[in-house]
Amino acid sequence: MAAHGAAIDPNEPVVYEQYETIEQQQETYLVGMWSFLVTEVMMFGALFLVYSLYRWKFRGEFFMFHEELSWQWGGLNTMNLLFSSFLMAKAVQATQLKRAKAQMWYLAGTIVCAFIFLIIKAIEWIPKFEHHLVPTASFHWPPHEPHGSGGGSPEHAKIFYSLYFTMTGLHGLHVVIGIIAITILMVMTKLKAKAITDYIPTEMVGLYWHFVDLVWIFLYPLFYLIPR
Amino acid sequence: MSQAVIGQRHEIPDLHYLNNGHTIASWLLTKDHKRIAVLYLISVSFMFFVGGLAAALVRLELTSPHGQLFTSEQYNKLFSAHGIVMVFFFIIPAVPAVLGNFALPIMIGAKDLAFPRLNLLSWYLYVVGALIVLTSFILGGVDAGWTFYTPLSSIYSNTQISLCLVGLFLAGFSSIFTGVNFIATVHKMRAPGMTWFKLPHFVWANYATSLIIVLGTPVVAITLVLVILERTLKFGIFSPELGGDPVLFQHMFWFYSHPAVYIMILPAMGVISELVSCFSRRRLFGYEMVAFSTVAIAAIGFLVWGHHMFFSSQSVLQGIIFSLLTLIVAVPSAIKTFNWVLTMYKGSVVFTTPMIYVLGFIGLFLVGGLTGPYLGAVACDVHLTGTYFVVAHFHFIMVGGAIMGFLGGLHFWWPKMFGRMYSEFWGRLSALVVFIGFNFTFFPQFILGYLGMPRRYHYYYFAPEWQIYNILSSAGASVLAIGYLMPVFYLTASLIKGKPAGPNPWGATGLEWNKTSSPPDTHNFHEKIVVTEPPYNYDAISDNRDYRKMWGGEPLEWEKETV
Amino acid sequence: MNLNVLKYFPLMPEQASDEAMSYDHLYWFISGLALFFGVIVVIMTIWLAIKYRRGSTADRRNPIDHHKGFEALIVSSTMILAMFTFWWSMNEYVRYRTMPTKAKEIFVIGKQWMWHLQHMNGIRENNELHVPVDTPIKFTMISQDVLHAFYLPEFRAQYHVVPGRYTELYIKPNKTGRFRILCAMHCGTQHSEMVGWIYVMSKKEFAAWEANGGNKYLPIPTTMAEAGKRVWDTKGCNNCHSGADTFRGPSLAGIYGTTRQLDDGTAVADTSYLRDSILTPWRRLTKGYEATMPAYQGQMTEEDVLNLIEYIKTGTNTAEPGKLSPYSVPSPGGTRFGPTRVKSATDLSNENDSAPMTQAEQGAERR
Amino acid sequence: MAEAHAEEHHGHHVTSNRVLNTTFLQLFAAMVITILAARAPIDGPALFPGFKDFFLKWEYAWGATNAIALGIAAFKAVQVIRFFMGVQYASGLIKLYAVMGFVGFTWLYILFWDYVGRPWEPVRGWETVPGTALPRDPDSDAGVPYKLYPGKEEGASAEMSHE
Repeated sequence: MAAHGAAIDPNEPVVYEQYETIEQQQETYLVGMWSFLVTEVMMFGALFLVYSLYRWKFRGEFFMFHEELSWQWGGLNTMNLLFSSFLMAKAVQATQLKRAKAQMWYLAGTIVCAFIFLIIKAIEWIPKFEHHLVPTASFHWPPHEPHGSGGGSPEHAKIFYSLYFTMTGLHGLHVVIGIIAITILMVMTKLKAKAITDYIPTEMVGLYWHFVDLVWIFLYPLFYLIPR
Repeated sequence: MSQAVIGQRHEIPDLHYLNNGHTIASWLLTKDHKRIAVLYLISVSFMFFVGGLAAALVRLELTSPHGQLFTSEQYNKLFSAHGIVMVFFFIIPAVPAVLGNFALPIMIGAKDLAFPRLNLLSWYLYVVGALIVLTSFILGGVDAGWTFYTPLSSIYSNTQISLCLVGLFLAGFSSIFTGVNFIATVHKMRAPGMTWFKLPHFVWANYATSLIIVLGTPVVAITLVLVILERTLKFGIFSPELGGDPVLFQHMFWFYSHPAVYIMILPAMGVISELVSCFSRRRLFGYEMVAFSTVAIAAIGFLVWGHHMFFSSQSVLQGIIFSLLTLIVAVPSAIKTFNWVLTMYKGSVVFTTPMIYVLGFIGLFLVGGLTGPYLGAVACDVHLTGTYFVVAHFHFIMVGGAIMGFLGGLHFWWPKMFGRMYSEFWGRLSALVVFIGFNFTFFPQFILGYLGMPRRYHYYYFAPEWQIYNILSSAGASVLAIGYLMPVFYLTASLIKGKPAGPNPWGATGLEWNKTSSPPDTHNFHEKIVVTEPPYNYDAISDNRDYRKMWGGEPLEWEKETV
Repeated sequence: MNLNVLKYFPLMPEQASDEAMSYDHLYWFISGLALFFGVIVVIMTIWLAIKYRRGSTADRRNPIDHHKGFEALIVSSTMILAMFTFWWSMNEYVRYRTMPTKAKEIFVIGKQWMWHLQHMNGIRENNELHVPVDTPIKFTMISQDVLHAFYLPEFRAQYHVVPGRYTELYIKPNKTGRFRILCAMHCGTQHSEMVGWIYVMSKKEFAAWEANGGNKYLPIPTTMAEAGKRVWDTKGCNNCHSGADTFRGPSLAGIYGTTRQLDDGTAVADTSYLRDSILTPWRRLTKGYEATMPAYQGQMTEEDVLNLIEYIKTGTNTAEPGKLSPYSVPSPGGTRFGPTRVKSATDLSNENDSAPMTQAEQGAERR
Repeated sequence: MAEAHAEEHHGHHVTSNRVLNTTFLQLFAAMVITILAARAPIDGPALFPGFKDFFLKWEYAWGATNAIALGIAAFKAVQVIRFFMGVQYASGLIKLYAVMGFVGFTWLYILFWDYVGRPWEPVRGWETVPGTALPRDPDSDAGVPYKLYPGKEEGASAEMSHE
């Protein structure tokens, strides 16, 4: 995509040919990203709806099911994500101030946090495969070594764990996509790719990453902290 | 045949978007919204004929109460294929992705859509989704209908549903990206002076549609993912065996799929607003009211999904609420219809091919719209839900409305897209054939529905009195098929033999007609666009306030060449 | 002009209950509204298009492009009519969804692809239902597998039959006769064959039918085979195992002693095979058929089973060709089977022992 | 709606360090409060033992602590959207789209009317009927063969009281 004019000033952001001004371009990208985030909100929203419906329907039982989840690990992950979100916000700020080095460090920090998140997720998930708590055909409830009372109906437990794995799984998928996006962003920034001439790409990846954080902010109390 | 040339002879410009690059890569990697529209046109038409073939076989099978051609299994796969292909791969993308992609940026004075690469990506997602779905048909088909009701789709059916749903998921993202693109474009890319109330209605309609897509499609996407998980990994969300609620699937499915009906019809309505105004040489009657009704339909569309489920054991309370909201949709629909009709008042109506499609649209949409209250009034729905009455109703809206709008728009913008005129005779003829064939096909189905024939029935040997209407319907379908095949030939022929159209063959207003050549340049405009005129400013062109000038009639640009 | 031809173009199904009549009133009211608006718009369109066609000499001075009063008229009139329609239909709907307190209860089980209907006194029918006239009848419905819709077009009644959850529906027939039961929700392969008949009888006839254990035409059984025929009829075996192999089930005519081709091998249709096939049919499926037959384990006494087998042995357990039992769904004849199914099924029963024997032959052979 | 091309300069806003740090600390504090609130036995019956029956009868009791947890989560979400995502300083259009998703999401909740309304009807519905779909015994009043699970008394009673 060619930029306006013959001489490209490497310090000036590129205005793509379909835009008139840089402000228009930046605002358009933000509007596009936000309307995409509307989509994401609705996608998770539908799952939250299913969750709240079943939670309401089986409210007596969901407490017993959630006792098998570890609120400590979940809490650690929440902090971790909040911190990564904070780093991401700093990265965007650094980009806006054209502090390239700080930007890279903050982005790297975000990726590290994302990997920590996935590792903790794996620590949580893998035992559940062994304990037949993954809602496939081999699902079994009550668990062999229950942490909680192990009560409640096996069928409803399967619904709970279906929701748990679907929602955290979809969220995990978003984390993975986020890692890929941040990596690409870092590489392209490092290579001084033509597409990365202003703060907008970082801002958009940042918006996405904050959204991932946002989802987890709700997932954590809903799955790990069900009050009696 | 002596022809006196009195008008200006038009030439096709030397360089335009079609011949700016001839390699295959220049097409498959294009970022030009117009080229992507052409790619969409080809792929969407292909899917239309795939779906049409399935429909033809279904109609053929139903001529006999004993179903002589196929087994029930094959029949179920046929109607499912018809529904899936037509809904997800034809009607939903047809108008926005073909006509919208082509015309929307030009209409608002933009050089391209906001995100050209995203636009190309959404075409690729469409193609990959379509290929996956077609693969699933080849590998064994899908027999749960396009609605995929659980638990039939999630547990009991043993066909290629998971694969098909993956394809639909991708197609869903294709339309989400188109929607995102349109939203950003309409908000931020308008030319100076192009205020909201100077937007052509086609842009309004596509904007409202994009909002629906962005809000609704992800819901159905995730619902389909849940069904895939339930099929493949034996998760349980909708499974009644676990105490889950199969009706919940319907809620989530229709939360998108009812607004999806408006995704199909709203852009077509936008096309009709353009066309009726152009060929009546009048400003659209009640511009603001039509714009508001567009937005109102989009908004109310999200609040009425429950009317698909009046008798699917949702609560009486919910039934009543949804019935009330559904009947309110009658108001904006009535506003639109009356305003289209009144646009002709004191105008100068030219019966070109697009105008015949408009009149056909008004007639068919009228029938489709007026049979809405039968199904929206909750008690009246009891006998009709799940029968051919519903089938007839939504075909009148989706085929009679959306496809008439699509074909009308295609004929309207064809000279702009390819720079050449098609044969007006064949165009008018095919519009008439489509209209007649359509009525013959679907009107008997209203009676069938009232007689109690449930939809998706393969045999009806226990009710021989249904046969006569089925035969009528099938006969009409063959006429309809001819009507749909005709444009393939004369439109293709026009690409080679059609006479050059000139920038504005219809004498229409709007940036795409007055500021670009036909076909347009790759960057659409040669000048900087500043909009000063109100939309549909036909009074200024034809000066039909001076009624005496109108008596002789004012030939359109393309007619001027020969007398 | 001969108006007789119109009888081939029926416009509405019979009205078999008062509810059907009041439904039709609503239907015609909405039709009237639709016709009214439709005619207005069509006349306006045609009139305007012709009057203002290009080149006409119509007066085009003082054109207008908006008219607030007109828009207000459209909005208010549509709104008022829509709300009136809503009010009417809501009343109907609430009345329709309010179950009568004193009603004859029938339990409906939807299943791929048949209806089981059970009376309170234990009489059980498949795909057919006998009810008395002028009595409110309440259906309590549930599905065993997928969604179905219990649809009675002549009564303008329909409701979904949902797995895991009871739903209700009521009708009050006001005339005797035979009416349809349809499934209006796509439920899989044989969706269109999930049909049955509802027989509305006079109260007296119904009482007699009920007293006879569900089949008033049966004399008191004297032989085991006759007792077996009675079981055959009351259980509605004939609905699926009619004279020919249909989608629903293979013909059982003359099955005894033949070699049956099963999904996994073959088996001789001896007494124990027949017993197994009645009580636990999924164990030994005839080739090409799915496990759609309900299991009668626990539904029949051993005596019933013995009698039934004895009746099947006689080989007369089929409706005479062309003259079906009045209580069975007419079978479609032999032209429409899928290729694999036809072959395997006909090979099985007809090659070995030719055509089903007539009663006379049967008698002769027995002697 | 603003013109497509506002001529004045829209410089992007750079969020200050102070705002980012404060927001992060707020989020962190909010999270700790959530955990404490959830782990502490502060639901209705525990706080007001005298009204235990009232809380058991009124199902809203279970929602009290949920409301706290979700309220805090909502607060956190709003802070993230406002400061981390920069909506606080963005144009009206961005604000509109930032809100739109959440508004659309609440529309979905209309379908709760269905589930709220179902128990008002005579048919008892939506219970698990494991294994069988046979009609209930019409003579018995209880009707539905409801399966009680070991250790499920509480859940079961909530379920039944709700019908």
